[in-house]
Amino acid sequence: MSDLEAFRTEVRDWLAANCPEEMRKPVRGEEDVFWGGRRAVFNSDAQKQWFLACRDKGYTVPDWPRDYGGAGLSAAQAKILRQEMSSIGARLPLSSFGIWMLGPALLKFGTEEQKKHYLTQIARGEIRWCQGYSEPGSGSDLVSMQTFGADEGDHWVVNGQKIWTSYADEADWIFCLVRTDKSNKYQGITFMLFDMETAGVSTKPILLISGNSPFCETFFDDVKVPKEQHVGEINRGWDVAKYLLGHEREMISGAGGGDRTAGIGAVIKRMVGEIDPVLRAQLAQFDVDALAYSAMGEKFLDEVNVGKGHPAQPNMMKYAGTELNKRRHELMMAAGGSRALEWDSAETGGGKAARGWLRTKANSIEGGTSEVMLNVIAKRILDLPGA
Amino acid sequence: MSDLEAFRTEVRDWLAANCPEEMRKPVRGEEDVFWGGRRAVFNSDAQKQWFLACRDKGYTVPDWPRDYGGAGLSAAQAKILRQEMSSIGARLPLSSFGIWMLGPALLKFGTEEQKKHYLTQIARGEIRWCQGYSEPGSGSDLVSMQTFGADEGDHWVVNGQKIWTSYADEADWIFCLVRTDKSNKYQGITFMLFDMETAGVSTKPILLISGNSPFCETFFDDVKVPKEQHVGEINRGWDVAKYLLGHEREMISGAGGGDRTAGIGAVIKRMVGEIDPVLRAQLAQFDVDALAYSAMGEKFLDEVNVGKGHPAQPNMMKYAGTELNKRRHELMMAAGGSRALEWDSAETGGGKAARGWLRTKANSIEGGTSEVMLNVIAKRILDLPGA
Amino acid sequence: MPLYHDDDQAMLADSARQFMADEGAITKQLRHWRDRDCKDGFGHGLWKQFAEMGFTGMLVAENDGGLGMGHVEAGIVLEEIGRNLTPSPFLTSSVLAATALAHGSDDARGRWLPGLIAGDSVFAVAIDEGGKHRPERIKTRAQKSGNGFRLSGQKDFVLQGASADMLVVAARTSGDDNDEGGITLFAVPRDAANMTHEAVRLVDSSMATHTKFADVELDGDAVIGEVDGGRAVLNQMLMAGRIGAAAEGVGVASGAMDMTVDYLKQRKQFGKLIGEFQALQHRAAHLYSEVEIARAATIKAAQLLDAGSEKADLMASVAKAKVAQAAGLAVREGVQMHGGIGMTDEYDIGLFMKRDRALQEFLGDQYYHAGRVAELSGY
Amino acid sequence: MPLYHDDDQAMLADSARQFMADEGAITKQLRHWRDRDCKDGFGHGLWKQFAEMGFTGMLVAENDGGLGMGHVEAGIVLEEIGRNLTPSPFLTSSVLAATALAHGSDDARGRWLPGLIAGDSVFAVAIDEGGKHRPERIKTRAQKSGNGFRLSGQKDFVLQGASADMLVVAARTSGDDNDEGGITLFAVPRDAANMTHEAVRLVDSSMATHTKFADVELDGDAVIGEVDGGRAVLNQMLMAGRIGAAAEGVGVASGAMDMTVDYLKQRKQFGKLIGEFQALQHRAAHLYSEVEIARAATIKAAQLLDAGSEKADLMASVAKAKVAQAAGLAVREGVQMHGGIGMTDEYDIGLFMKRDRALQEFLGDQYYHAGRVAELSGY
Repeated sequence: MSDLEAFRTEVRDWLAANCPEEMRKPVRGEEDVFWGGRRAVFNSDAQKQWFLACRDKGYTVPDWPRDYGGAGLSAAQAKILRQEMSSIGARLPLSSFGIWMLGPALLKFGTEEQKKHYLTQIARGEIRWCQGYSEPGSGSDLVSMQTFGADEGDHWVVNGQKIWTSYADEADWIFCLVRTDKSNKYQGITFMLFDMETAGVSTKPILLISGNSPFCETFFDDVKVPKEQHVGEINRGWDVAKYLLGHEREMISGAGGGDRTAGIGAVIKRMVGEIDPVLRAQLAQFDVDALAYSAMGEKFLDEVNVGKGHPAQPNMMKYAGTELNKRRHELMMAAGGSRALEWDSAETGGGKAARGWLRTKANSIEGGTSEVMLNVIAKRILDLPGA
Repeated sequence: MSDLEAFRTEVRDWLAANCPEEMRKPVRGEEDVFWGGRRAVFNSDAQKQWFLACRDKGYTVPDWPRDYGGAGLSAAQAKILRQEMSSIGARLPLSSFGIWMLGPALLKFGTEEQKKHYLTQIARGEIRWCQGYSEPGSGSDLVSMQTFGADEGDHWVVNGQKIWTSYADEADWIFCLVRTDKSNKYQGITFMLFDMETAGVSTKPILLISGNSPFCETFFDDVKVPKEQHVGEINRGWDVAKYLLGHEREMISGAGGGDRTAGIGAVIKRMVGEIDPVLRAQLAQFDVDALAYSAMGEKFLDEVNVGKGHPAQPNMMKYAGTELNKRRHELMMAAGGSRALEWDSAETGGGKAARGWLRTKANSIEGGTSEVMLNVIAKRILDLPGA
Repeated sequence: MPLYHDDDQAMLADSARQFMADEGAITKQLRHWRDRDCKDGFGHGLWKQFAEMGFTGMLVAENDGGLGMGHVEAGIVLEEIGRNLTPSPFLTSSVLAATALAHGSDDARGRWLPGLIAGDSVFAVAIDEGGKHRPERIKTRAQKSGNGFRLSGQKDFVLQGASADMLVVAARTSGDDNDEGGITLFAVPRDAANMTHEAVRLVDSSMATHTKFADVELDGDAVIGEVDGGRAVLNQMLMAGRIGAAAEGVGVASGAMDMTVDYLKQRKQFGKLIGEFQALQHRAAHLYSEVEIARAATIKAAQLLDAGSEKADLMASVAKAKVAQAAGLAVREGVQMHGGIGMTDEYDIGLFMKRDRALQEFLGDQYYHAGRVAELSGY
Repeated sequence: MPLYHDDDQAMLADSARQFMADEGAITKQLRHWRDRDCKDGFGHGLWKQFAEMGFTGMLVAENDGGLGMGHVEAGIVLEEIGRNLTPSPFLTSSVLAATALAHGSDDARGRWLPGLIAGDSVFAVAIDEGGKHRPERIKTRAQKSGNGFRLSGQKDFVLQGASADMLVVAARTSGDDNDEGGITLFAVPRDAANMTHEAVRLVDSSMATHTKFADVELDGDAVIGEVDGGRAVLNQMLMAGRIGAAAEGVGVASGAMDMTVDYLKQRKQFGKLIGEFQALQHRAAHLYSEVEIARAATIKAAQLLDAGSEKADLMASVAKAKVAQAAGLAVREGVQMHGGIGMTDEYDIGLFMKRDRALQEFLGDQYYHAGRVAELSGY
């Protein structure tokens, strides 16, 4: 324990010295999030300073090995870092699908060469990744995937279309599921990596009900992908994808949970001053659920760190976390009243409350719908028949 | 309208003259309900007086024809009678599965002779009926019914077992589904009527979690049933049963609805004085639902009276009404606190609150489970595929 | 009166349904004006058509040139408005302001009602102060000044405030902020000096204003009803408006539900129509049940209001709260069951979600009204 | 500390699970004593076995002859108690009274703790007055009288009141009913004069009393902790008791859920196992999620209490409220999914429903604790 306590002191000192005051304030919106990549632009000096400090310390990916740009922290150390960052409200230095999704898959399935190359790029925020899974007409049903890579010897030629690719228009590379064997419906899919600047790749943003366009349609028209750019075995991409989906679910469930899932009643009280008694009761019951879920998030991460817990548990976290987050925003809209309805007024930061509320409605759809999560829990955890 | 207003005045006068004060107080429990039958005992002079007055006026079954013991009221007149009885809190003069279930089926499917005979007995409270539908192992799934009536020329010989027969141990006659053709799984069932005193009929009460035994197992051992004692066509009993189930659902939904579904918040306030703010909010939201459901009950009956409304609407009423009633009792238990937990103390009338609460849990199981109701709504009202 | 539509009402429902589906359709009205960033949030041409249909003056007394119909009838039109998300000033003008003006002087009625009936005028009501509906507390003040009044204060969530020819303003002429009495209603014409509108577009593309009154001078004849005696008329307006908003909400809920049930019958996943999945079937069936019950509560409330029953106030809150629950469920289930495409601007289901949110908030949300049910019930 | 069981805790969980499944099983304990109309509602033999297992004194300090374990460990035992509906005085004696006695004098600890540890003594706590848990208001009064006190008032929902060797009574020694201060805790022995118990059987077959104190004379050494300073100890007891009740509730929820999921895999309807119906699958999966979250909240609360964190109080209310929700859902879904047989006394699922109801109520229901979360959060 004293080693860990020494580590805690070290972390505290390091944070005190390296995390700028500005980076300790709550994120106000997408503009405060740093995603890295070739076209990355810092929106403040503080953001840049904080990112560089973390990058150099390996704290963009604290528990990855040092060889791949991480800090090589143990599970216990990583938890301490998380706790200390949370206690000063430190922002994430780098948000990245590379860290949350591709990275864990590469750590498990990648060759040594791939790890060195791609993981280091990810850790250093050099390449921004997007994910190509869903296709039009095959929302939750990945088995019906049509995008095809024709085998041309040392490369594939990929044709097809993906949908719901988050930030495809801002990403540098894509990790993508491509059918490489039409004779096998459930297998025959390969997990490929390629540059979004490859000839034949184009993207088109999808306008959402929130008025924003975080997702794209992505088109592949005779896209050449070298054979070495696949992860795991050829025609066994489904194993990689499933593993990765688990991590995506952890990440999305984090959106409604983690240490940030404090109660909202107190925040709303400060914001609006007076709360209707029936609404207050709703907030109180929400806070019960949110604080309980927060404990679950901690328990879940603790168990993940030591390999305990059911392997399908991320599905439960994703389900509960996203449903909670939707409810949180419903209540925030109710508390905000008519002011929160405003769509583009300056006073509301251009309709931040309303747009944020609408955005949360996708939480229980993207990365596997709530219905799919419940199916998985029923089948894999409860072992119900025919599920 | 003036005819109806004249009728309203007449009803008011009649009620003033004939409904004893004691019969205007809320029913406190099973002992205040009069079920009629051969072994009927009145528990007060007032109960007797009220029953006889209604019986003689045809008000036990106001909208049945006068020839069968009713008062021959029109739909509009029947509604006025209901409203006026409700406004003084008049108790039902006669509770009867004959009125709620068998009667409507006989009115539709019975021969003239059957109507005259059985309906008049029902209207006058002379015969108490029970229902034999469910069998062990075939809860919601009536198709798998096993009780068999062997054709012996002028009579059947019935063998088998029924379960969940309400008050079978107190009933005089039973209306019962019996398989008469084993070759046809979905048809081949006949709707029979017979005396519970027939040789070979025996009953055994089922002890429930409420500590009461309103239901029985009922056994048939070579029971002789004359051929004329069936309703509808032989082997077409399912049509009668389905029609009757609709009426049963109306009745059960009435348990959570009808004019009696006033709010509970005010009652609880008078009872306990002080209400916790979060519980108050729950009661308020319950009252919203209860008062809205009460309007739905009125609309439903108005529509039934003129043949409007979807034929599967009773399923919706049954579903919503029984779920509401369960919630009502959950809230009453919460409001009552530790006092309401008492199981046999004199102060709680022998655990009336707790036993009543447990009893309501059967509401969404008996007469078709909530799940079956939702299936029916999905299929017959929403026309969803494969439902 | 039975709780279903009589023959006349059924005819009205048919023609309103046909008219709104044709002329008030989403592409023709809501998307049309929204995509053009229309400053009114609705089309004046449609408003004239409303007049031709006889909708604008349906609640106005026959003596005043209207049709003298009741709130059940207004609810029939509003349900169709809701089903088609038709943007119009019907609720604020023909329900709320018309209810107020029914208590106005001969002069006031003569001045304002003909324009309403003809579909030439648009009215707004200025009741709320702050983000939440709390009409029990009114701070905006009108002080006696010569023969008239000087009005000061701010009103929020004034739907159609900037495009209205006249605003019905609830102001305090005596007493303290939270007093029951001391309220007076004023008909404030659009050209009143010292009245400024900050117009904001809302999530459902409708327009509202934060309206400031900085010593707005009003003649004595701007008063609707009695000086200091406006609370009763205000309560009458609130009942009418809440029941009207509930009726519109029933339409929004029904429209969202129908669109979703249709989708369940078309969309395939895992080789099956998604409507075959029992989990979705049960949720859809539960939703149906909630929407039916909400509609019954709304019709009942409208009947009670038309009958002048003292129970109308309680039932108005029941209806508003129940509809908010049911419609909220309808749009949430609608978007979720549509999956990804439900999140896109291209599909209409999201528009139902947006409209529902604004309508929920108007004249009190479900929490406010549940609380009111408790208070009116004495607990 | 990680939020899962360390090796020692996992060992304890294994042995508690085995022991309770064998010795504390429903047929062997709950049904056995219930069907014999047992006046204590539990078996003293089992209580002795609890002592042999080291459970009775697990929270008692090692200096006092106990095991000096924490509330995480007590929660492990309580979860197994809950899972088997094992009737015992563990929660009132080994958790609540033991927490109070930890603040007692050497004499008090010496007098009472050995009997507890040996499984010879049973303790009750008398906190509630009236039907609902409202420990903020204490009316029962103890007046100075010579060297001691005279106790007057009534306590309700005193679990095991009639069979207890000693009752920990929270009484007011100064101030007004609603004052925070002025509370004193007393250890009242069973043979105290002028104390009368009205014993009532509860829905879950446990026994409680309405206990009246009519000038009960107490020595000065009956005081636990400081005179007028009992609130802090009472709060400590409440946290321990609430978290303990939550842990037991997690067991009740898990037991009901497991039994129901098993049933879904056995029962056929319409030619299919009912567990194949997706609507039931989704409801079962949701239930699983709720129960898991409730368990995490409970372990977290216990850890915070063991660590002496000031957040323990908030988290105790979170856990109590969350477990009440989850367990309530588990037993309601359990009975409904069992269908008709779930309503019969013959099947155990109804016993879970009954136990849950009593446990929900003990030391504050979900509404009380949700309200408390709001208050502690400052709104």
